[in-house]
Amino acid sequence: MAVREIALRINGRTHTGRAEPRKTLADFIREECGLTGTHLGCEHGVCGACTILMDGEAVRSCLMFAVQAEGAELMTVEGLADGNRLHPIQQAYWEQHALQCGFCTPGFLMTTLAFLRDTPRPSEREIREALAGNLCRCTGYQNIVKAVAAAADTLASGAHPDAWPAFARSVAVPAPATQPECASASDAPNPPVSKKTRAASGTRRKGARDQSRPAKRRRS
Amino acid sequence: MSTRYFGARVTRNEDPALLTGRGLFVDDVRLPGMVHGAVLRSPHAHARLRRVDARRARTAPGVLAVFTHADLGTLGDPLPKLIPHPALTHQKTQHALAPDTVRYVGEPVAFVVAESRYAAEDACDLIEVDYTPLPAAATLEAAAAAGAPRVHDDMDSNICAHYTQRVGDVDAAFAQAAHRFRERFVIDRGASCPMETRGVVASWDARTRRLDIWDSTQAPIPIRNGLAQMLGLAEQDVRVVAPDVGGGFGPKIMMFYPEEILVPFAAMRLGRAVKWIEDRREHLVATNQEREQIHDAEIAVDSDGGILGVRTIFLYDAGAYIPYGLIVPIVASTTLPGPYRVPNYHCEFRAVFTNKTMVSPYRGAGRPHGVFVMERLLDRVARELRVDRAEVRRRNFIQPDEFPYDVGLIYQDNAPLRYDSGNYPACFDRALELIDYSGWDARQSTARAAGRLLGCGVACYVEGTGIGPYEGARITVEPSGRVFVATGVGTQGQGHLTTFAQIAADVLGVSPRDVTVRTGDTGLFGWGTGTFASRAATVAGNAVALAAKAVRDKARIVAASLLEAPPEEIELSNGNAFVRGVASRSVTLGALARAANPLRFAMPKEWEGPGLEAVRYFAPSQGAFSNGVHACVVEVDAETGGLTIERYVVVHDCGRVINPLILEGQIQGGVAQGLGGAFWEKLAYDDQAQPLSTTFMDYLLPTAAEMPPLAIAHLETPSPLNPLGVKGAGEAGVIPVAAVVVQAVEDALAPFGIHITEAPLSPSRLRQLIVEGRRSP
Amino acid sequence: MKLEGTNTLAAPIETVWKMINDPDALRRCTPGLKELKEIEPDHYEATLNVGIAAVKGTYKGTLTISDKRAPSHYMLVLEGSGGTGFMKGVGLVDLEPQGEGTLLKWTGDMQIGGLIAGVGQRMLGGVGKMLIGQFFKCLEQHLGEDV
Amino acid sequence: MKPAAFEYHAPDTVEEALGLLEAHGDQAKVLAGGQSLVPLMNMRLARPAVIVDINRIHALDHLTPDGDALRVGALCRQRSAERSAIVAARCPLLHAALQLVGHVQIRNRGTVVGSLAHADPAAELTAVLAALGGTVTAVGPDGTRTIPADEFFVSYLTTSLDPRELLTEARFPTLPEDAGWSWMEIARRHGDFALAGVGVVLAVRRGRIAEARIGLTGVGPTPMRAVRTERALAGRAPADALWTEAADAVREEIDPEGDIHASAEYRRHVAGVLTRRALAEACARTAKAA
Repeated sequence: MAVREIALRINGRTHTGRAEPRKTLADFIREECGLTGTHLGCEHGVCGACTILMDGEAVRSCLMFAVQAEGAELMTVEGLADGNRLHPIQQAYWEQHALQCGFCTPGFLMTTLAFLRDTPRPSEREIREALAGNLCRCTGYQNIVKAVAAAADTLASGAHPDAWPAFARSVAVPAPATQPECASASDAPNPPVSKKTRAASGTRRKGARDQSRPAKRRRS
Repeated sequence: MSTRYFGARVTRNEDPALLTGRGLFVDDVRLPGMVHGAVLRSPHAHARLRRVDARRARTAPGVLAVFTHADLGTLGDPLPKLIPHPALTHQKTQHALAPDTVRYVGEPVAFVVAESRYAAEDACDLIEVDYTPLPAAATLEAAAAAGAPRVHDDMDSNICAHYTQRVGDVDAAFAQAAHRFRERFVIDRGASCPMETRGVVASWDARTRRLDIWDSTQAPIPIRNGLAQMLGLAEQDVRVVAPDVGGGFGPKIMMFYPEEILVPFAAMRLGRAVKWIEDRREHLVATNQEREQIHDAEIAVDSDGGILGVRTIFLYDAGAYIPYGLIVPIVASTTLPGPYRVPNYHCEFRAVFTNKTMVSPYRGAGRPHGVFVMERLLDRVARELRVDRAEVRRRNFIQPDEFPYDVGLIYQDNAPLRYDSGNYPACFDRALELIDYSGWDARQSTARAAGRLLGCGVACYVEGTGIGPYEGARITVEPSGRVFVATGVGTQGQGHLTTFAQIAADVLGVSPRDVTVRTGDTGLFGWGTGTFASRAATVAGNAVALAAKAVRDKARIVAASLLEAPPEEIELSNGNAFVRGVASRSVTLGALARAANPLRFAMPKEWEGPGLEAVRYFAPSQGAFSNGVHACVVEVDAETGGLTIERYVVVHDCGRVINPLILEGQIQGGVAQGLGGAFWEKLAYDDQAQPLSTTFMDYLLPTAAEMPPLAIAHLETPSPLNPLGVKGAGEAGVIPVAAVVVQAVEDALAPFGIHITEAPLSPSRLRQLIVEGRRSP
Repeated sequence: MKLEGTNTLAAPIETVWKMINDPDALRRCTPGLKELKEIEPDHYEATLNVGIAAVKGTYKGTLTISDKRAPSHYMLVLEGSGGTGFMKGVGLVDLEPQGEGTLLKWTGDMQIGGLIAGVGQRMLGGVGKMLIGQFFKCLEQHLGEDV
Repeated sequence: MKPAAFEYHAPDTVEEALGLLEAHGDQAKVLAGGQSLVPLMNMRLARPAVIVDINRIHALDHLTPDGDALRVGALCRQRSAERSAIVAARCPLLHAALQLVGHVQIRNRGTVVGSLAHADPAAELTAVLAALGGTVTAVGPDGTRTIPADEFFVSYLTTSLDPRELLTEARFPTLPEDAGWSWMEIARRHGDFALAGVGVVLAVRRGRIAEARIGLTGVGPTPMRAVRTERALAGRAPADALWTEAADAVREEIDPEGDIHASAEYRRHVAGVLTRRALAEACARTAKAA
């Protein structure tokens, strides 16, 4: 079968491996890139354990093929903490006892990251609906909801300007906290949104880590 | 002993790794040259295997081997009978691979090993199997009936066990009772669905003849012992590790699932590390399920609603085989009386084979059934006698001064069912207070006037926990001063790495952060049975406490010689040993550990052995009995059958609480699973026993959007049965949920006069009940 | 899964009877039928590729006609198995004259097992009906052309 | 649960894509968001020999107001449409339905047009297109054609699209300024496929119903418009009694199937309930609009 070289940008680093086109993004991230924090709980797009960020948006990595992700900026749970310093969202999950077996947790964390970027001051209802695409069998969700609310407070305090690494920034939504629920630039006719705002988001942040430079779309 | 950490809301030691993607689950294990397995499973609920032709599959690209029953030798014999019972007359177990007959959809037929899981699944498609379909025993009732298709043709029916327990004289009690009420209760199938499915990795070293296994099991030690025996290896040469396990809830303890044999077998045969990870569709047919029971129950009460007798005769769906024995129906029978005085009691069940996935304990393990029956019977009594449902319960509670209370039955651990301690009325009153029961009637009628249908439910339970036989722990203080605790019970998210650390930390005067707890690795601790029946904290927790005390005593003896003071004057705190009252005369725990392991000169006889290390075991004479009360308020949309759970409260007594944070988490998770089983989760099968809900699109786990806010309160009635005074809490959350939700829904729909005797419910089913309720006069 | 229905066909009962016993008609009208090889009268080897849109499975099996009571009744059994599971359809067909035409009553019992049953339940019933509907619609057309 | 092997192509232009579809016919499957297709492939229910991934055809990634309609390109993600101010303002029915399509992770990847092409009988967007009387644009070997919703949806997961054709966009007519609207559905859980769903557009002029559009999902092989009910409403004066009448009319008009989650009777019943509630809500909104 047609095995090919695939290069992915994950957490600001380039990972390369060889795989058939049918290899799912989740399997590639786990097996070829050795990033096993992204888990597989159902492989049909319901449980959310494999949630990662692609160009800043939460997606199911079990419902994509690795070859499709070439040229995109990916972020997995491994990209969340800064060395040994937990991300405020991870810290909140810890303090609120928002995980038990921890298998679903990476997916919840990535969903939370994108959610709080787009909805900095969520209501409990908004939190519960934002989390409804991730299944947890241990916690009954109560402490996860508390953790997301707590993380929202911490982040809103502005104490963590670097809470969204470059590869966690949406190409569809300009700045995080500054402009919560903005209209998608995709109202404009083609040429496509993604490129425009990608360029924008690339230049906007001076001094951001070099990964913040927009990734050029590679041909596959 | 000081209780600085015992009882505190200590955040968990296990979390930093899990939060940063550095956990190690079985699927994260990677070994050089590792290859991947896939299981070909029967699409038929019942069929003869005429032919399994794997020739094409064996030559497919990337395929190393395809194994069928013929290849297994003695490993192809029926799998072990786990827990025998005199009443279990036909304890059928399955084979690792089916030899000639398949008896449920999902039964393994062949095992493929290939370079990738993708290639292995390709090869499964190439295996040609000729089946001759046989009639299936699809429903519990039909399977139990005379003339039903027989799941095992060497039996003359599908009944594999018939067991009765009696207390007092039930017939006499019913004869003289003022009122008798009879009901039929049906509880359907559910699945535990941990987010991590099952998985096994095996690696065989032919030179050292050592077998290493990673298995997402709740019982690594029995797995090791069983495998060593089956494979003819020394137990010391087989290491089974249950690393981070992504939820268990019961079905991850089986001894043995076929794959737990097939993967090691393949690894030894091929000389390659082999990994098999169950996918979700497999999980919903090949991992044990639970919950299906049909009870014909009857209650006899006096004119005040005082219980005179209860009788239940029920059918228990065992699935196609019954390796795990009669635990679930026995637990259902013995949980039924709950916190109430039931002077005369008759429980009788038949365990029935059906052509469905096997049944073994899933969180609750029969307790939800017993509680559902008892609480629904009491609701019926309240309605018929026009007595408030809370009052009926209050009148029948066992009182605080009646402990120990002998129920008169034999429990699942073969010991008499004797409640050790509790305060049932206090628990009940606290729950009514939290749900504002006194103001309920007013609130309900106001809501009804406004066209809203609100309902309230309240249900009680007693949970048998902390049964034997034993668990143990080894505690070692390293020269660094760090404390290591090794124990045999595995952990699947319950927070043992933290609760056990708290227990040890208090005794040794260190912080829980300085205590590393290692569980589930037979290489580190080889004695124990497993994590089940809410027993880890009680049984292993007390073993940890005993071992810690032994280490403390040794530390005092060693410190005494270094600090020139009598041992009894040595105290441990902040990682130091010091002479009472003279903080300056101190030595660190690490220094003691080094001193206790001298390189030269004679070692004092009273040290007994080197190092600061001790191993201790705890073996309870019987289980400890937790109890609790759940109450909830629901709103039902009568037009759509939609259900909103507005508020849910739990008042719970599991003796002394080690860590409220973790305990509440256990209860919250249990309630969510209970609510799933009450309204969302149902394993549907068609009339040929074909499973119809083998994806998460059709098997509906509740999400954050469905779950209600939960209020939890604790009472602490210590158990006299163990030094820590603790009881188990693992299953508490799930037990009365179906009972309490159904009661609340019935209460909300009272204007339609409907009567609910089943779980789970659904919007569609509720509408049907409403329509029927309207029709019936 | 039990299904049933009736169709009114614009032809005399003998013609209809002849047609529903005609291998060509069965070949043309059985949904997804790729191959129909007559082993002996009323007994065929069949290869089907049935399903909807991208969700199709190939089934190898047999088609048999039995319990014949010309010109008014027979039983048709279609069995097959393949990668996505197995299927067995048993159809009872009864014809009775209705004016110029013929009333065709059928009752079917469809068993579907394996993968497709486990994950496709939401649409299975509807799709089953649809396929059987196609079968009889096709017969009608066929009839139209013959008459 | 791993997909079977396939040949993978990721063309950059519509022309390349059409060439591939022409070459491979029904052996090929178009991959856009993949949120419906890939699960089927992972389960090996779908085993396309060839995948034509259109995600690199950036020309299809647009959402464009065009007179009295919104043109939604085949690569426009559901989430972009959901976030779009213009969709919210001019096609609120679509905006409301979008929020109930799966979960945010699904909508971030799933496309509006892909959902139409997949034609799930319980999907939201198909019913919106039906209710609004929208169209889809298909490009194929014989050129471009515009297909009205009621001709596009044929049956379960089945459309009138030819295997060699590519859907390039969908047109969702915008609502009249004074129209009210409502989307209502019942699902077992938040984000699940609807057991039944109803989209309503209502225009009331001079106290009479000038226009009523009712699109339903989950109650048949395809999304459907309750045409007879719509006709029965036209020219009548809005009133609760009328909505109840409409509910019964809709129950007459549909023929739902049952499954393990809900009986056919249930679906028929709640379709009526939802219709009544949606009409009432839409009517209230017309009041606001006016």
